[in-house]
Amino acid sequence: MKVSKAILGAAIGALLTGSAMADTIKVGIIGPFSGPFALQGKNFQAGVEAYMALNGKSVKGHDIEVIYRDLPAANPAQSRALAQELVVKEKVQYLGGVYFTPDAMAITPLLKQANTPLVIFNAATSAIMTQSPLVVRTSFTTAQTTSPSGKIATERGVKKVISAVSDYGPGVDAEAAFKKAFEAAGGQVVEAIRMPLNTTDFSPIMQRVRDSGAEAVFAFLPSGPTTLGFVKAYNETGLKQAGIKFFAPGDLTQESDLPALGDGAVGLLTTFHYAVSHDSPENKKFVEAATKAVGGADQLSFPSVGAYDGMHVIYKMIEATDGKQDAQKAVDAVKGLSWTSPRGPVSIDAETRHITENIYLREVVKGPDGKTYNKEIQTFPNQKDPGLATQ
Amino acid sequence: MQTVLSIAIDAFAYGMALFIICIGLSLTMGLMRVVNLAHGAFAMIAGYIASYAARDLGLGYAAAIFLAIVGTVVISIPLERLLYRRIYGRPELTQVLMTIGITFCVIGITNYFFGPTLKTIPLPGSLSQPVDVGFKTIAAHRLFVMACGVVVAGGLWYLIEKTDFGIKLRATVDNAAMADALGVRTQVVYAVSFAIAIGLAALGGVVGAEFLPIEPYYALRYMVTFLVVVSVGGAGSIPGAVAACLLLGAVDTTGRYLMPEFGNFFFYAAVIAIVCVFPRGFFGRAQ
Amino acid sequence: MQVVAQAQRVPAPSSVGNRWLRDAIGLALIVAAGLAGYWLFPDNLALLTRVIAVALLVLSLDLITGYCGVASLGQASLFGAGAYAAGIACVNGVTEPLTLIVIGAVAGAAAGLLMGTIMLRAHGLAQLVLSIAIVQLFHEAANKASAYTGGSDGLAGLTVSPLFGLFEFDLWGQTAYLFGLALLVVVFVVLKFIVSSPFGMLCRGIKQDPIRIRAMGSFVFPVLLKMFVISGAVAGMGGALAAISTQVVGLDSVSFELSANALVMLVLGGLGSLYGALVGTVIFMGFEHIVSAINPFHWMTMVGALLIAVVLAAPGGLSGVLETITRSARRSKGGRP
Amino acid sequence: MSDLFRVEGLTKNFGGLAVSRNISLSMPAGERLALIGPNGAGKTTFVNLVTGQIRPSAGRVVLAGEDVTGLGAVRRVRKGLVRTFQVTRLFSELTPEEHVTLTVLQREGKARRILSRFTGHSDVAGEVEGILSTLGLLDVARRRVGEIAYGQQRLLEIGIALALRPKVLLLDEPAAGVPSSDTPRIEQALERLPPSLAVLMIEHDMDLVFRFARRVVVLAAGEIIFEGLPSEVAADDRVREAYLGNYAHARSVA
Repeated sequence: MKVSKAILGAAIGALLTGSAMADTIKVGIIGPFSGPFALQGKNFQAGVEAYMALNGKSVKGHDIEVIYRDLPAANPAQSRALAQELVVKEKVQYLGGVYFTPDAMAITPLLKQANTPLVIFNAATSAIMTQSPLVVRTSFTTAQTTSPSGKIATERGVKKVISAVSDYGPGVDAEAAFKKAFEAAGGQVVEAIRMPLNTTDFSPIMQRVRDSGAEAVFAFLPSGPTTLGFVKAYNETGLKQAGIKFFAPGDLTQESDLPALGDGAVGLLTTFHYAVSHDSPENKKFVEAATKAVGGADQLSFPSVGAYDGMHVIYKMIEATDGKQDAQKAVDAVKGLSWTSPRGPVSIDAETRHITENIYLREVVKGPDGKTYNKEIQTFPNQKDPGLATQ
Repeated sequence: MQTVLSIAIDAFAYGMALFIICIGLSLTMGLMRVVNLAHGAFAMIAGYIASYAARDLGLGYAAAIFLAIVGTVVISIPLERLLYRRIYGRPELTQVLMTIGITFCVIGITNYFFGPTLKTIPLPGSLSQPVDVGFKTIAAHRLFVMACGVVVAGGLWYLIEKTDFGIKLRATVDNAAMADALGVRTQVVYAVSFAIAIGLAALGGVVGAEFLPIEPYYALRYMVTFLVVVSVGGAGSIPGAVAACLLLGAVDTTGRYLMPEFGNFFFYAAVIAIVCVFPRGFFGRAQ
Repeated sequence: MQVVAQAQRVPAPSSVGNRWLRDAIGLALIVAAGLAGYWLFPDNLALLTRVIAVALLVLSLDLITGYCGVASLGQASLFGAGAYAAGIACVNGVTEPLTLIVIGAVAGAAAGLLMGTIMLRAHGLAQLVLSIAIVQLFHEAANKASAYTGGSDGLAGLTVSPLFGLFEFDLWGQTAYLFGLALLVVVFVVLKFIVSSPFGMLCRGIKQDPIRIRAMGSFVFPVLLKMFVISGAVAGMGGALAAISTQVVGLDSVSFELSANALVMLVLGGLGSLYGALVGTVIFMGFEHIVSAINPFHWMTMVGALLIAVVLAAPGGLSGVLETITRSARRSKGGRP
Repeated sequence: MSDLFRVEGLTKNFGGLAVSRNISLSMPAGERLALIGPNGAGKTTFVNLVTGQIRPSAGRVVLAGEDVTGLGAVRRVRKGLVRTFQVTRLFSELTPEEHVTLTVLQREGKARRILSRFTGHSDVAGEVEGILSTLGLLDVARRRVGEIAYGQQRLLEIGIALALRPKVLLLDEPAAGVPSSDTPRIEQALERLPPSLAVLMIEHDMDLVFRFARRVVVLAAGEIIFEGLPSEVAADDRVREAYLGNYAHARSVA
């Protein structure tokens, strides 16, 4: 309901006042607010609202107004249409959000003409950053969150790993990043399986894992039913009992999926940039505010922190430009910016405009209340995106 | 050999889960001539009811299944009265439009009430343990699903071939006007078969939830799979549905084992091949 | 006209003349609506361009579903073939927009030939299932061939040169929209000719009774296949237009979802009428856009309710309602609508 | 080879059941032949065999000296072997004029042109008008077929067949279902058929048969049991036997 009010407000505001209210700066957020990924969009909104609740709704006297636009699934044509509408019709000075890579790709060609920076809250493919100098990203890349698992696996005495990823962009990225890191650390990927994206019955895959003779499985799948099916199959086919270890980026054990995964997830090791359980005063404040915004404690997960820090970057941009629309100046102002995020210390790499952050190794454990959560057990500080660093 | 057996048993379990969900759709499409794309939506409703019953009310698994079936059928009755009756005998595409509309509404409403997260139906301890069947470890609920599939197939066969109701049903399907003239109350037959179809969807949604997890987009995500399986088997045919589910389950499972990177290719190539050879499905009735 | 001139004894009025007049009015209405969109919603041109691209897809579906009776839930394979062909050509240096449209049309036509060859082997439900299988295979293929298509990340980096060397495809989307509108009008006129040509009549005959058409001495398969190729070309142009205007091609352009949406829009607007295809597309996408802007969380319920309401209130689709009205107005004249 | 059309030993078995047994008959140009027989005699199967809708188990179909047995239905139509249907197969949304125009265009090989106009070919229009006027359909030429009388629809069936310029025409019960008040119009149309055309008519209405046919063939249980002049039919013992076995039709024969 808040969303509709914001939009109505925006529409009425635009109609009534036009340029008279020059001191209201509009920010357009595109995300999946409906459809199968609605939860991620809700988390965007929660992150944004949490930031505004904690840091006020104005910068240097400029009121900030956020306009949300719904993009339920990866659909570049619709993404471009929404971005264009936000820029041309709603006159937003900043674009933010974007969950899927192709949607971001569709927006980047517009930015220069629109004189608008795009702050990506999620879309996690390295290549987006090279499409336009006006893109800043506050989330992560799959390569960035994956790479430490290579070292972790060897440290735990694992020499042979089978990788099983969903056959789509992020899956392929994860497979490549893990292989590179693991082989650099002296391990061997005995087999790399790419699985159909829409499968939910993974027992044949588990049979392959078993037959491969690997000591551990590295996995990457989209959140939701696929992850649930995979983890279930891992437990039910007895791989867990057989001592075959499980490594994955933290997308697999995101907090909103944990209740469904239940006890089956206990013991899984994942690497990620953020856990809701992260122990810091910044995070406590954030979780409190964001939980209020998202509506339920078990619905809060990583996209919210990307959105929270994204808003931080946008606030800093507004501060630097003092309300004037100058995309390049705004982006330049946040290059090298560093601050303490709910996820820990972070900074914007001046070169790549991508976030540099800690990656944590987490284990799923059962808390005193009987609920499972991601417990951070090891920190890999100041990780850059290896995908961009090589370019 | 061990691997072949493992794959076979996985394929069988998956095929049976598909069968339980799809056979209801096969009945509606074959017997009542309604392309009910909202079939998955009913399975999903059942899944939500079962999840609510088991997690929030703390009922047992059996009670949850029972409640889900009854609840879904009860929900379906007004829908049948108000909406489905208007599309019996109408062109297929009109039925598609209506049932997609129903699916959208169900998804939207479910999302509103239950939120967008995954819902699980906790299994009783006896079903959640891995069982060692000699050549591999298999989850007990998979055995349960297989058993359910066999019972459903057998029960339906008995109902249709051996009971009074079955005779009336077959007569109505062959020639509704003639059956009507012979004193069969075809409206009642339709209503009862619709209820049976929905009940089966509900059962399938709940016991198949371990294969096809319950979430708001369940109804759309698996809509195609259900439709394909039913058409390949031949709408309205129980042996056809069994054959299609087992064969496609086997192709899918084996494909995923042998060449997972081409998993969907196998499935849909098999569908094209089968449909080209058997344009009416395995056991489809002549038009 | 000559029929009328010679057949003096025919008492019915000249429906031929009426038909031309009506088509001219219809076309003028489309152009007027298109230009009205341009003036009234200058800030939503990207959305309107997308509507045009989808309208081409729905028109192409109408050709095989509405005019030939071949229902398809896989029409996006043709759309996607055009989009990817244009996209790949563009990335490899062919940047002239009209050329890209032609490339899209050719690719779509080729895909139509392939799809028709497979789908026409079956009938009814089996045919529908074949179409689903085909679009899923196209989708898989596009995902697999990520070296060419960008896979699930999408094919980005399309830089289209200015139209006629003058008009750039820019942020405001005026060029893209007017270009799309012109394309739509041209396609519409050509299709209007095609559906009222002898070939179009033959197709409508096949839709109603293929046995009768055979007894008239015409094969059915090649006629339908030809329509599939035409349909593919139209859908391919839609895809190419989407690629040009968005500068990205995503996997959604070969998805089952897009195919299903197209069929829904077509049935919503009314089968077997080119106007129906346009009306259905505009209403569905407009409704979706408005509702999802008002309430992103519940638009699906509303769209579902719209579909149900249409089935209950206007079984022949929305254009069917219009037709009933116009027909009852012209009932005494005995003209064929 | 004086016969325009000939079938030799045509046989069709469905499973073990023979529905057509060794049927042979021939027709010269200008022939007016009636094929009669009780229900279930295999008349429609015979038409389907001749026109190529179904394949014979044995036997040949010869048209103008050419063996067409291996050809499909469409090619036989193009060679001049044309049929009408027992139950009208028309397009309810189209007008009679459009039906005949489409047929003429199809015959001329112009029906698959995508950018030519449907109307406006003066020669075609003239021919269409000629056909419709012969059949007395001009005043309904622009009405939708769904709205015109059944008798007129039957006439249109014949019109479509004529538009194909057949050499051999098979009329499958042209008067079936037509109210008796309309049968004279059908009769009239049949009388006006081009004289050179070989016509084979299947019909139940014996009045029509006697007026139309110069020769009658009786089919029973898939076999020809009688071939001769109309005046001789009623007197034939085998025919009587075949029909009396089926009492309902006995009176119309007698």
